[in-house]
Amino acid sequence: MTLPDNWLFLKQFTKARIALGRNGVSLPTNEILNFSLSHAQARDAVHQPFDSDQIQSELHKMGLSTLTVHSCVKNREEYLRRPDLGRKLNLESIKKLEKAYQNPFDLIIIIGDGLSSYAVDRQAVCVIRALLPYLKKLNMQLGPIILAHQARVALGDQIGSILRAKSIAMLIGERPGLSSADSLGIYMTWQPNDTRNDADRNCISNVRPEGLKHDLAAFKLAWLLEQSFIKQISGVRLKDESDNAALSDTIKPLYIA
Amino acid sequence: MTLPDNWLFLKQFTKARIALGRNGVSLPTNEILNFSLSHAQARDAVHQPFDSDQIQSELHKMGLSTLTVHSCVKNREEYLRRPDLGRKLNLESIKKLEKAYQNPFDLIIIIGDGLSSYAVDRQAVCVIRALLPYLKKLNMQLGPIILAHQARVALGDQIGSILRAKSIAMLIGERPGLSSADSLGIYMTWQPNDTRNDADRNCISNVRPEGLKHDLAAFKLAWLLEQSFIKQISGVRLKDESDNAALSDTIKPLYIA
Amino acid sequence: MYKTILANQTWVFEDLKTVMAKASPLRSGDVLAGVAASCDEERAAAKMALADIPLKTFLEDQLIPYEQDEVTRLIVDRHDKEKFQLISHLTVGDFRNWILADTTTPEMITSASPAITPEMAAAVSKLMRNQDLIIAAKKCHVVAKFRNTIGLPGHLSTRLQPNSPTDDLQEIAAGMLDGLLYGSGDAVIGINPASDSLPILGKINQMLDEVIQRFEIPTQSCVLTHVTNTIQLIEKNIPVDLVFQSIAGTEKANTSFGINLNILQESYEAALSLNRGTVGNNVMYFETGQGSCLSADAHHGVDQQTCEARAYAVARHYKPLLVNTVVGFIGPEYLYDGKQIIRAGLEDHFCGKLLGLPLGCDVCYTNHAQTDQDDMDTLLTLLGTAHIPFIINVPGADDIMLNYQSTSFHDALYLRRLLNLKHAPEFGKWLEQMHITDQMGQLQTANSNHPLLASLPAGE
Amino acid sequence: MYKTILANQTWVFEDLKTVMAKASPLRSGDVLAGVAASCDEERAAAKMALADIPLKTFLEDQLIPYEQDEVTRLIVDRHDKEKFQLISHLTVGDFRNWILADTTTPEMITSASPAITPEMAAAVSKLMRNQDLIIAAKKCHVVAKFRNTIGLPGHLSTRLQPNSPTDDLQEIAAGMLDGLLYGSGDAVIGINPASDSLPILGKINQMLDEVIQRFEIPTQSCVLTHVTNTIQLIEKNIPVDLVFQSIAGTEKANTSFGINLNILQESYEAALSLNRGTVGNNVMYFETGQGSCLSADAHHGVDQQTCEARAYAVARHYKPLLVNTVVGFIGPEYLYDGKQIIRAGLEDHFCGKLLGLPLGCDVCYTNHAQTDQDDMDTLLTLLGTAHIPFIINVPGADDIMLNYQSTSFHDALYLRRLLNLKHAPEFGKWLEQMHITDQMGQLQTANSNHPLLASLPAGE
Ligand code: B12
Ligand code: B12
Repeated sequence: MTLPDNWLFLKQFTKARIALGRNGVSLPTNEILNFSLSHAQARDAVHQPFDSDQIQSELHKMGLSTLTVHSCVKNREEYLRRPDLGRKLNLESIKKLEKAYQNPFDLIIIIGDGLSSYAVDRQAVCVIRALLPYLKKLNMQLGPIILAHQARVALGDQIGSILRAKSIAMLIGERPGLSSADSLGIYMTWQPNDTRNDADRNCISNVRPEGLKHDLAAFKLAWLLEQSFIKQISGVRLKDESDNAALSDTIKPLYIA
Repeated sequence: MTLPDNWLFLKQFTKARIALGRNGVSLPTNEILNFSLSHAQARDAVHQPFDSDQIQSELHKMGLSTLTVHSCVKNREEYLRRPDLGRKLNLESIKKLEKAYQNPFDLIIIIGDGLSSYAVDRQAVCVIRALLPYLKKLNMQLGPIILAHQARVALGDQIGSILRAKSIAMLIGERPGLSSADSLGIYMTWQPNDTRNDADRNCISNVRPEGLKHDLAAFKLAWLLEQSFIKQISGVRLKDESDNAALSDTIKPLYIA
Repeated sequence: MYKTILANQTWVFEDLKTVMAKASPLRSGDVLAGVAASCDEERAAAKMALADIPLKTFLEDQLIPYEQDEVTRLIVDRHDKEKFQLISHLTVGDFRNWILADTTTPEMITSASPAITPEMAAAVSKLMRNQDLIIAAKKCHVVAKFRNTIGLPGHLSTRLQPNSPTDDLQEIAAGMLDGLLYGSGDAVIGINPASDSLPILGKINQMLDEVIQRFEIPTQSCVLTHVTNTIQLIEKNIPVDLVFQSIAGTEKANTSFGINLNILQESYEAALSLNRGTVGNNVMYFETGQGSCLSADAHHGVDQQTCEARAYAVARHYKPLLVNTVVGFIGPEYLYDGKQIIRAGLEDHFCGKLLGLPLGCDVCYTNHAQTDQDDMDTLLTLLGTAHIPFIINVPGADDIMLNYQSTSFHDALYLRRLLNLKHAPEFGKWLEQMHITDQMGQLQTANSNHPLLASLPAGE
Repeated sequence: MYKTILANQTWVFEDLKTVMAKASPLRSGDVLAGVAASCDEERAAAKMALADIPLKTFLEDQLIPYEQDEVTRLIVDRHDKEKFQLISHLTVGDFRNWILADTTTPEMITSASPAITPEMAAAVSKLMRNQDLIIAAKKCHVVAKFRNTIGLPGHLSTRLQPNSPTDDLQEIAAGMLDGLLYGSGDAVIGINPASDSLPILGKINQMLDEVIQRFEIPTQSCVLTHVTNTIQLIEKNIPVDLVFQSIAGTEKANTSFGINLNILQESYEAALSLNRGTVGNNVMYFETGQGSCLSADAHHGVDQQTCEARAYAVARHYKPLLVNTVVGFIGPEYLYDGKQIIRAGLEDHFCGKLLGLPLGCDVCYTNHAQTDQDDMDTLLTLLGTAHIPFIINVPGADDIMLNYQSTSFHDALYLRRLLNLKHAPEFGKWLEQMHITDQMGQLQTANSNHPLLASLPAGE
C-alpha cells in the first residue's frame, strides 16, 4: 500500500530522512516507529550524567591539568528549568578557582556538559588534542582545562573572569537530536567578564565525526583565536573567513574551499 | 458590540449560565472572566483539607459518638491518582474499628471527604440531624458515625464489614463544580462486604440547600433504608419510588409529586 | 511472547495484552493498573512488536478469555469472517498503512468494519499519531437516524444537556430554550436526572416530549437514567425516544453498572417496539469512557483504551443512534491532564468510527484534573476537523448538576463557523423555519416574543 | 496600582506590567522570571483587572521606558493616532469583544492594525481562550509577496529547510529535491548554515539561487545567517533574495543578538536595492520566539509573551515577507511542555497577524522539552484552522543539523488534505507544470527521471 518515492538514490547524499514514501498523505508505519524510538533515545540522552572523571584522566594522560567545577544547579530537572543557575558557579567552585589562580592565561578551555554529556564524552578530548599544535604555533598559554557540570554557555564568562583569562573556549554539549545525540558546540569569547553576552562570542557548531570533524573544528577555533587576539574582539564583529586562505595569518585553511 | 440574548427573564428559573449573549460566535469577555475565576476556585476546593474535628464536636453535641479513620492515601495528590488506596483503610484505622466493634448495628453512617470537604462540612451534619427522627420511627440502631479521611465511596464497604453493619450510608463530597463546590452524595449499601460493587448501592445526589435539601435527602435515605430492609437488597434492583405515596410503607413522601 | 531487539537492548513482552498495554501512550490509568511501559524506549519497542503482529492473531488469542466474559463472546461470535478477507493478510502495522492509503476508500472501511474487532482497532490506534487518528476518523463515514440524520460529512450535531440539580422542570426548560435558540439539540435533548426516582424520571420525559411534539422539532429526547428504570418507564407508557445506558468493555464492569447484554437486548427491543423514530430506527444511546473497567477492578490486566474499544463492540450490537465517550469526565486517575484527555478523545473517536459507530464526544473535564478550557478548545477543534458526528452542549459549558465542564452552545457556534459545519439537515431546516437561523444557517438573535419562549412549563 | 476585589480576597497589582504578567497563562519562563501569578485565582483576578484597563493606558504607560529602549521608541513613534480613533474608546476587555464581533470585518481589523501596539495585542490575547485566538487569527488577513503570494485565505505555504551539519551542498540539495517533489518550499527555501564562515555562506546562497533560476521556481531562497554576514554577502554580490535575522522585543535582547534597528534598516535597504522580487518587494525574513529576552536578562520584568509581541513591532517596521515564531525551539525553561507550546503558538500567531504580519510558525520541539509529535500534530492542526500563512518543513521532521523536530513534508500534505489548503498560487501552478501535483493539486509520485532529480550539484 505504501507509495515509495522514486528517488531513493538521493539517500546516499544525506543522513536526513528523505524519500520515506507515503500512505495517502501520511508517513508509512515503519517511519513512525523509527521516529518514536529515536525520540525516546534522544530524550534519554539529555539525562545521561556527565562522567568528568573519565575525561579528566584522558586529559591528564595528555599532560594537561584540570579542575572540576559545578554550576549552582543541583540536578537535571533543575538544569532544564533554571538556565540562570547554570550560568553561575556554586560557592565551592568559585573558591576552588580563586585558589587555583596564579597568573593569567591566554586561553581557558572549559568542557561543559550542556544538554548532552555524550557530546563532550566523545568530542571534547579529540578537539583539544587537535588544537594543541595550533596553540603551540600561536604561542598561546593554555590554562588548566575546566570540567564544568550542569553548565550553560555563559558559565564560561564567570570562570574566565575569575581566572583572568584573555579568552575562553566553552566546549559544550548541544541539544541531542533524533539523528545525533553527541554534537558539540564551541563558543569562543574574548576577555570574558560578566558584561559579556552572546553577541560577544563566536560559535563553532555541530562538532562530531559526522558533522564538523575534530581537526576542522580545532583549526577553526585556532583561526578565530588568532584573529581575536589580533583584533582584540570576538563575536558578531569578528567574521569567520577561515575558509578563505587569502584572509589568514598564521593559521591557514586545511583545505581550499 | 455584545449581542445580548432577548430571554434574560429565563434566568429567574435557573442557576445555569444561560442568556449570556455573544460576540460573533464567542462568549462575551465578562463571561470568560467569570468562568476563569470559578474554575480557579473550584480547583482550590478539591484541595481544601477535611476538618473532621469540627464535625466531630457538632456530632458529639447531638449526642452521637464518632470514630475517625483514614484510608491508605497519604495526601491529596495521591488521593487523585490512587482511588484504590482511597478504598482501603490504613492499618491503624482497621485496628481502631476492630477494637471499637461490640455488636452489629442496623446502620453505620460514614462521612467521607471525597472530592470536596466543603460538602461534608456544610451538609453532612444537617442531613444526619434530619435523619435521626426517621431512624427512630424505623426503630433502626445507628452505630457510631465514622469520619473518614481521603475516602472513596467503596471505603464504606470495608468499614461496614468490620463493624458488621446491616447497612451503610456513605455521605461523601461530590466533585466540586463551577457553580457549587459543596454538593454531597449519599451512597446506601445493604450488607456491605468486599464483594459489593456500585450496582449494589443506591445513590442520592446533589444534596445541598440549592439542590436536594437536607430534609428531603434524609427522607429519601430513610425511604430507601426501609425498603432495603424489607426487600433485603440495595442497588439497581431497589427502585426509588419515594415520590409515589402509594408505594410507601412507614416512610411517606413529604410532598406529593 | 513478543520481542523487540534494539541495538543495545532486547525488550520482551509476555503476551498480547502486555504488548498492547506497553504500546499505549502514557496515561495515569495504565500506570495505576500497573500495565504501562516503564519508559519511552520500552513504549517504542512495544509499538514495534505490535506493528508486526498479524490481525489474525487477535482472533486466535483473546485478551480476555471467551469462557469468562460475555463481551469477548459477543466479539468472537459476531465477527464477520467473510468481510475479514479484505484485511486478513495484514499485520497491525500494515493495517495502519491500509487505512491511510488513498487506494482505501471510505466505502472499503465501512465494508471492513464488521470484520474489525475492538482489539484490532485499539491496536492500530496505538501506532497512530494524533494526525493519523484525525485523518483516519474523517475517512470513516457513519450515519444514524431517528427523527433526523446524524453524522453526514460536513455536519455537526449537538446533544442539548440542560441538567438541573433539583430536576426542576422549569430550570430544565429554561436551559433547553436557551440551547434551542442557540441552535443546539439535534443529536438529542438529553437530561441527566439528579434523582433516581421513577415518578420524577417520568415527568422529565413527558415534559421533553411535549416540547418536541408541540414545536415539531425533528429531534429526540432522552432521560439518562439506568436502563432498568427506562424499561419500567416504557412499561408505564412514558414516551421514551431513546434508551440510554453507560456501558463498559468487560462483563464484570458491566455487572458493576448493573447491566448485561440481556438487559440491553430487552431495552433495545422495548424501544424498537415503540416505533417513535420518523426517518430511522436507531433507538439506543450509550456512553462510555476510558477507566471504568479499571475502576470496577474488571480490566483483566488489559489497558484502558482497549477496554474502551471493547465497549464499542457492545454498543454496535444494538445499532445506536448515539454513542459518546465522556473522555475527561471520569477523572484524573485515568486521564491525568489535558494532553491525556486530548489523546484519548481522538483515540475513542477514531476507534468508535472504525468499528462503525456514530461516535461523539463529551469534550469535558472535571475540576480535579490538570486541564482547562484551553485544552477543551483544542480537543473540540481537533474533533471538528476529524468530522465528529456530535458533541455535548451545556449552558455556558458549566453543568450545574453533574459539576463538570463540557462545551457551551457558543463552542458549537465556534466550531460551525470555523469549519463551516451544518446542523443535521432536518433540524437545520426547522431552525430556519423557526427563524433561529437565517438562510445561510447563521444564528439570528431571537426576539423576546419568539414562540419557543412562550412555552415554559408551569411551576410546581 | 490595579485591584480586583473578590468575595473573600482583594488582589492588588503594583503596575501595568505586573497585571500583564499575572494575567498570562502559566508558563515556565514567567515562573523563571518571577513574574507569574502565584495561583489560579490570582491569575483570574489579574485578567479581570486587565480587562478593565483602557487601551489608551498602553500609550501613556510604557512597560519599558521610552528613554531606555529603542523598541519602545519605535512603537511609540510609529503609532498611528488617526487610525486609533477606531478603537481608542475601548478597554482591553471590550477590545476582545470588538475583534470577535461580527460587525467587525477583517478589513476593519487590517485598518486598525497600525494603531495597535504590541502591548495591546498581548493584553487582549491574555483574555482569550484558545478558540478565540484561533477564530480571531483567522479573521486577520495578511498577504505578502516576493516571487509568489503568501497568506491568501485557503492557502498554506511552507518553508523548505533541508539543513546539513556539514553545509554539504549535495546533502542540502538532496533534502531540497525531496521537499520540492513533495510540494514544499513556497514560503522560502531557507538553509540554516552550520557554519558562520562567509565563503561557505556564499556558496550555499549561490547553489539555491541556481536551482531556483534553472527551474524557474516561483519562490525565494534564504541563508539564515547573521544579518551582518548577509550584508557582507550582498556587498560581495552574492545573489541574496531575503535577509534573515532573529529578533527580540527589547533593545538589550537585540544587542545580545548583535543587532539594532539601524543594522536592520541597513540590511533592509541593501536587500531592497537588489530588486529581486517579481510579484512584490517584501524582502525580510525574521524569526522570533518567547523566552529570548529573558534568556538575555533583557526582559525588564515584562512577561515573555509581551516581549514576544514587541518583537513583532520590530518586524513590521521592515514589511517582511515572512516572520515566524520558533515556539518550541528555545527550550523548556520558557515553554515547558506541549500545553505551553501549543498555547504560545496560538498566541504568537494571533498577535503577529493582529499587528499586520504574515506570521508563520515553526511547529517544533526539542528533546529536552516535555512534549512529542502528538502535540505538534495538535498545534499544526489548530494553526491550520486558524489560517496560518506558512509553516516550516524539514525532511521527516528531523533537523539533522539543528537537532530538533519540526514538521515534515507529510505533515504539510496532511494539513492540506484535512483542511483543503492550496499552495501559493504561483508555486501551485509551477508544481502542476512540473507534474509534481495533478490538476486537483494532489501530489503525484514523480518518476526517477524527473528533471529536478537530474539537477544535483556536483560533489566537492
Ligand atoms: C463519575 C461518575 C460516574 C462514572 C464513574 C466513574 C468511575 N470511577 O467508575 C461513570 C461515568 C462510569 C458513571 C456511571 C454511572 N452513573 Co454516575 N456519576 C458520576 C459522578 C459525576 C461523580 C461521582 C463522584 O464524584 N463520586 C464521589 C467520589 C469521591 O467517590 P468515588 O468513589 O470516586 O465514586 C464512585 C461512585 O461515584 C460510583 N458511581 C458513579 N456513578 C454512580 C451511580 C450510582 C447509582 C452508584 C451507586 C454509584 C456510582 O463510581 C465511583 C467509583 O466507584 C456522579 C455525579 C455527582 N455529582 O456526584 C454521577 C452519578 C452518581 N451517576 C449517576 C448515574 C445514574 C450513573 C449510571 C447509573 C448511569 C447509567 N444509566 O448507566 C452509571 C452506572 C453507575 C454504576 N453503577 O457504576 C447518577 C446517580 C443518580 C442517582 N440518584 O442514583 C449521578 C448522581 C449523576 C446523575 N445525576 O446522572 N458515573
Ligand atoms: C537555541 C538556539 C538559539 C536560540 C537561543 C535561545 C536562548 N536561550 O536565547 C535563538 C533562537 C534565540 C537563537 C538565536 C540565534 N542563533 Co542560535 N542556536 C540555538 C541552538 C539550536 C541550540 C543552542 C544550544 O543548545 N546551546 C547549548 C546550551 C546547553 O547552552 P545555552 O547556554 O543554553 O545556550 C546559549 C547559546 O547557545 C546561545 N546561542 C544561541 N545561538 C547562538 C548563536 C551564536 C552565534 C552565539 C554566539 C550564541 C548562541 O544562546 C543560549 C543562551 O545564551 C544552536 C544549534 C545547536 N545545535 O547547538 C543554534 C546556533 C548556535 N545559533 C546560531 C545562530 C546563527 C543564531 C543567530 C545568530 C541567528 C541570527 N541570524 O540571528 C541568533 C542570534 C544568537 C545570539 N547572538 O544570541 C548558529 C550559530 C552558527 C555559528 N557557527 O555561528 C547555530 C549553531 C545554529 C545554526 N547553525 O544556525 N539560537
